[in-house]
Amino acid sequence: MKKTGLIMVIVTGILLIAGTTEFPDWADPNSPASSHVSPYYILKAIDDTAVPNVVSAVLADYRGYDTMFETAVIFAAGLACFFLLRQFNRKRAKTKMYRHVPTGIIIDIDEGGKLPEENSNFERIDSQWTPYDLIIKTTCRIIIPFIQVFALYVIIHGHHSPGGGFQGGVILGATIILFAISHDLRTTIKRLSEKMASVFSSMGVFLFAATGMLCLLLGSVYLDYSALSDLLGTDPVMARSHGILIIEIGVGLSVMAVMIWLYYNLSSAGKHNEGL
Amino acid sequence: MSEQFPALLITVPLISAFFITALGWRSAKPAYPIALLALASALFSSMGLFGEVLKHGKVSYRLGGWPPPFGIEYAVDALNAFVLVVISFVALINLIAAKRKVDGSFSGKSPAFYALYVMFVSGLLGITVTGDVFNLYVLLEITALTGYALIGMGDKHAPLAGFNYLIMGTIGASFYLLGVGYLYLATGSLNMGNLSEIIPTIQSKQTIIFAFIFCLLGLFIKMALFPLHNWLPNAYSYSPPAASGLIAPLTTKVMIYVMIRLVYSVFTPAFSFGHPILPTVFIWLAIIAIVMGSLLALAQKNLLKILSYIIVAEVGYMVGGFWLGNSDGMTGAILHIANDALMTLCLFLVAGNFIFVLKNDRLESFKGLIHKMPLTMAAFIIGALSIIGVPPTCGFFSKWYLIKGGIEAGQYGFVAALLFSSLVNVILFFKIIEITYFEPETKDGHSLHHHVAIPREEAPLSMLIPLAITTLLLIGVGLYSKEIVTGIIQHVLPTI
Amino acid sequence: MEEITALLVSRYNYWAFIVLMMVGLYGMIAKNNLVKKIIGMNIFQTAIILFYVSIGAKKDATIPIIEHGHHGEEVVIKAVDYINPLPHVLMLTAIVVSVATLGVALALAIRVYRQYNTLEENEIKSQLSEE
Amino acid sequence: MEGIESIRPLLAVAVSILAVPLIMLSSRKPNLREGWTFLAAGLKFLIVLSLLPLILDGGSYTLTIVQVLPGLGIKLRVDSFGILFALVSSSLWIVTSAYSIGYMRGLKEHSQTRYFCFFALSLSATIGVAFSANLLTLYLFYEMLSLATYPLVTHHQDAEARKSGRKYLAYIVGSSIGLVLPAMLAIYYLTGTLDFSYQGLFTGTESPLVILLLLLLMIFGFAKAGIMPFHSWLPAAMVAPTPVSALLHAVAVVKVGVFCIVRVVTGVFGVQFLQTLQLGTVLCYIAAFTIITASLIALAQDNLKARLAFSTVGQLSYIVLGVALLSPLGITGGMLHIAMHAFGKITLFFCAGAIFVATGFKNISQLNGIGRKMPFTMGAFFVGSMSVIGVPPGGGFISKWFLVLGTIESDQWIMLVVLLVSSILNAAYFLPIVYRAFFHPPGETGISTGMEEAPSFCLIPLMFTAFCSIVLLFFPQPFYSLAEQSVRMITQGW
Repeated sequence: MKKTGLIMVIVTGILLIAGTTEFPDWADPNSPASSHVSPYYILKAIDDTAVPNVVSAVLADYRGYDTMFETAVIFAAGLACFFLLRQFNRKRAKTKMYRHVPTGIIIDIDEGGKLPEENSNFERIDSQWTPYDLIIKTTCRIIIPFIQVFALYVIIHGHHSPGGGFQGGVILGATIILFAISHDLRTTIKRLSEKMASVFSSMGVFLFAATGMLCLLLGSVYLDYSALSDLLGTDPVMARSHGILIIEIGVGLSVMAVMIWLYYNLSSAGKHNEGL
Repeated sequence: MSEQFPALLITVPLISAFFITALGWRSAKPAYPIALLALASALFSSMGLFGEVLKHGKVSYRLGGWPPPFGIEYAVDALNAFVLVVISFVALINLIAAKRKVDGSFSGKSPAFYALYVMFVSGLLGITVTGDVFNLYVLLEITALTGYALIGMGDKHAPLAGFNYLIMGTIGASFYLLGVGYLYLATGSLNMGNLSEIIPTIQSKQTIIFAFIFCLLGLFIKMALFPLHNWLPNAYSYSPPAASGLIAPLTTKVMIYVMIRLVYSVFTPAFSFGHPILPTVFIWLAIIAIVMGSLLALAQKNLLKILSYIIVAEVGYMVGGFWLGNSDGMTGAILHIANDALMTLCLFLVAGNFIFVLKNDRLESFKGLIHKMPLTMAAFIIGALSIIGVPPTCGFFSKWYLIKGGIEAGQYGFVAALLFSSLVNVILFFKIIEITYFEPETKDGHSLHHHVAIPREEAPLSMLIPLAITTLLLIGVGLYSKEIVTGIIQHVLPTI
Repeated sequence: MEEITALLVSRYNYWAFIVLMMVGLYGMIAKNNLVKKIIGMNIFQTAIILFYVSIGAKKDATIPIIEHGHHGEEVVIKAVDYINPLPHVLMLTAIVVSVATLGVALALAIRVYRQYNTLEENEIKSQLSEE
Repeated sequence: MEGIESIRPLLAVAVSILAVPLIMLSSRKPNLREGWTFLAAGLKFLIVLSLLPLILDGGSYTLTIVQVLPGLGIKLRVDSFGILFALVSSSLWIVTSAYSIGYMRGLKEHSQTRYFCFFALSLSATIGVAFSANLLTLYLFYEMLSLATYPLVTHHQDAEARKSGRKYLAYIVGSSIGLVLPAMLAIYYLTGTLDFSYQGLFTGTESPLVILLLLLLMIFGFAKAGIMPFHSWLPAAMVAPTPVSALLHAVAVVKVGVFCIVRVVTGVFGVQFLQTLQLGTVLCYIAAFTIITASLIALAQDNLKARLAFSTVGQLSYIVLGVALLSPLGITGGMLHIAMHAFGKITLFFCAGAIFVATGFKNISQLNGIGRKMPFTMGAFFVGSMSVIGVPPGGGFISKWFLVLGTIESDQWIMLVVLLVSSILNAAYFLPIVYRAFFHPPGETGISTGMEEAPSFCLIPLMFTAFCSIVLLFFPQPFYSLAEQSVRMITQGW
């Protein structure tokens, strides 16, 4: 396998190198790629959509349809991992473990035994439970809100600076994952259940697709945000700008939720016990 | 309404997937009806679109209202409208038959199955309808990802098969993406119509040729053209029967459609067939695919494996027929997209019924099956005849065009390969029919037929009706081949 | 000689992506461990992303966020001043796709591990041949 | 000359397909089930008969069922040669149905419903072949017949049936897909049409080598005609129940094979075209080889049905030979032989079946003195053999007479010798059976004295066909006029 692999790699490499001989020089402003379609975006983005960040404008409007499927792809990935890995109705462990928080004593309760009320004194744990690290836990608790605010900024300010739904969504998702790493999976799931993550992720894409559908129902074509101008009470150009914001929010919601959903299922192999 | 068909076609199934997922947490029950409705509406839209195209010619739909090449365009002509109808029909029929197979499997995750199912279909529909080469890549990936998940949920070796499919599929899609990159580098455009205008004006073609090679290489991996077929047999035979009836008939066929679309609408036929070596190379690859696919099918002991290798051979039919470059060969290839989708659907539904009743697909467990499941067996025989190419089933007519195209192009190797594979198919299928027909034998080799009556044990009606519809269509489409050829395919063929 | 040097210099971005891509491809084909294959796959996809991004570069140009007057004054926009935004948009999509593929690949790898208790391909093959 | 558009040819084809569901539904009531068979058989015969007058007046019927490819449809056309064959097979179906009832019930065979269903299907395909207007339709019905007869050949579903079934399919389907299909496509590619025309489809500009290749592909591709070396499925297929052997392997299936060859030679290549290329002689030698070899092999067979099978192989090549002579008299002889041999050979198979039903004997060596026990059966056997050998009182005399005249007409003296030698061989493998049956004393095989005939459902049909064989000698109408009319059209061109 190694040898055939090497041969294939070399053959493909030679092919690729042979292919580059007629390429335009690097960073040539007059190359076809930079001179055919893209100048239009640069010159017209503000007039068409009132969005100075051309990448955002192209992403969410000119090629918004790509982006919708991109979001759908990420949603599909979350769904696929859930479908492949999630194990419901697993055999319940015979003994349940509880930890008395103030003292740190761990109690094993056999089947049929009386379970303590779950409150701040007792927490349910798994056999793989490891004690939290106080420094990490505290640091994360402090920085997570700031990261989240930054994430929201990245989403909202995507029109004017690098950023947008994907970037912001990933950062938001990362905060929750950070929380899960610094605490444990069970605690995180208690805050944001898998169901919520799944519903959020479908809602986010739905927001995107439904906005497109709304444009269609308002008499224009799919994803033509200028049709929303009456609804939003603005001129068509600003309507596009607002439309882009709406779908950026949808994308952000969806990406965040899928990241979390993926983490839940991958880190615990679908069992949703302690996991990582 | 009718001018919105291209958008509705794809978005309705897509949106339904979100509903299915969200509602799935409350109850698994609404998933199936929603999926059914979504696919029915997709079928309705594609039929409407088809009618529109036949009446008024090409339909162009600008998503977001942006004119091409700046926005993404849907460009529908008779060819994609036809393929759309095939896809949505196959998906709907298989969904009906899938109900009983899904019930009770996937341990409470059936809504996720249906959601992935409709997303897979909307991806395929999108691939077919789109007029933008990069949009095609995104849709390719959504189809692929949902496909990996559906395949990976099978028993036993399915995860490994799914994993290998994922690796190969990603290589294929990445090569396609690389090809698109080369195209973009050389032309600055991503819109198919725009590309086909620019490409003839470019003086030095080398970058375009490499773009062409990489795009096709990627597609060949995705359509499992021999020797890039390794992922296919395991992936299709280990996947859950509810999914294999969707994936097996459609994926390879849609990839062949994409190849045709790229040649017609992007690289232009004059460029593609003008190359001195490549078409001949492709025909020889196809010949090898046909011969090897047939031979490997002979060595298998499981029905699904046999069918998978037959698909490998059938891919060779279409690739070879298309690259013959004459109108008969191309007609045959395009006709075979529809015919093969139907035949494969029929046989995978049959296999699904067998597995539903017998719980496995090993040939040795098929003994006496003709008495046990006579209706399913009848469908199996008709499907088999179609694959073999016996008139008046539809398989005969596409083979007819393919062979005629081969004779016309002087590619006798291709003609011989087609005949060879037909003969191998005769052996393959009659071997199976023989096993089902001759009852279980006693030790000394005498039959028991006078004594034992084998009880009927048919599959449920919800699986038989879709099968019956498909089987009848095999003959119906065969008899109406002329209408399909003169009404649809002749309009699409380029003049070379 | 000078020509070759000039060629090498003017195209180094392409050599870089080709080398990366081959590393990834080799990993996918030749590595025994499934996770290593997945890593190879990621390198492979990243190489293509690099290729696209380098298509978008322009000499002496800045990021494609248009300078505009906040108070209505006229600003002349020239396309040469901003790099090509389209490849960036496309690659945003491609990155997302590769993340999604990664997720599904890992999920499948976990299922493979459940089935065979190993992620080494040769060990899985020997288990298969024992059957 | 376009014929009259009529639905009747389609009805003739379809009537037995329509009977299939009825037969299936009444599987629990054997009498009703056989009633349907008889009804379908009778109707089919009547429809064919109703087509006859117009054909005899020189007209024809056509019907395009569906246009499947541009310029090429599934098309029926009834002409004199087609109806000749249709008459033979549809009339003999009635007789065989009666015989089947006696045979199948007499032996308490299993799966009788399936048997009658596929029998009906086979007959549809046979008539379809007879009425095909182009090569595509012919091919369609040819394949349908191959598949419909498979369950009949393997009726016993034991190891031997499985072996024979494999051989049957391998030869028949293999040759039709591997040889006929490419030849058909090549012809379509070269000429642009597949509609039969007595002038031939070729323009004469094609290279003779290509024509020869196509001709050989066609001749061997229609393996049902049993031309050596594609004959060995026929003896193998004799594991089938005797009525199947009788109708299908003496009449329908094998005659479809030769019918196809005759059709292709006259309707696709054209007699005059082949004459100018002098390709007839090649065919003659192929046929002659089969005739002599098959007769010699038949001599060595002890199993009665196997001997009949090899006799059939030889006799089929008579028909091919007749056409290959490319002379009017020879073609007349060949066409007539389709009818004459059918009546003769079916009688012989019926007799073999009757003997099996009554005594369980399959081998010739067991038949000592059986003539005393089954005088009617063996009498009919005698008549049948006479017909096949080609001496009066058998009707085979007429066809053989024309064949001999044909060899003289086309100066093929070697073929004349072949015909005569093979007649002697025919006599040599049939007459000893008759002699053994009537004049050998019953040996230790334990045949009791006294009459013990097969059931009357078996006996009456075989008496009837034997009677027909004799009658045909004196009144060869309408077969003779049909054959003559065909030949007239062939020689004049259509």
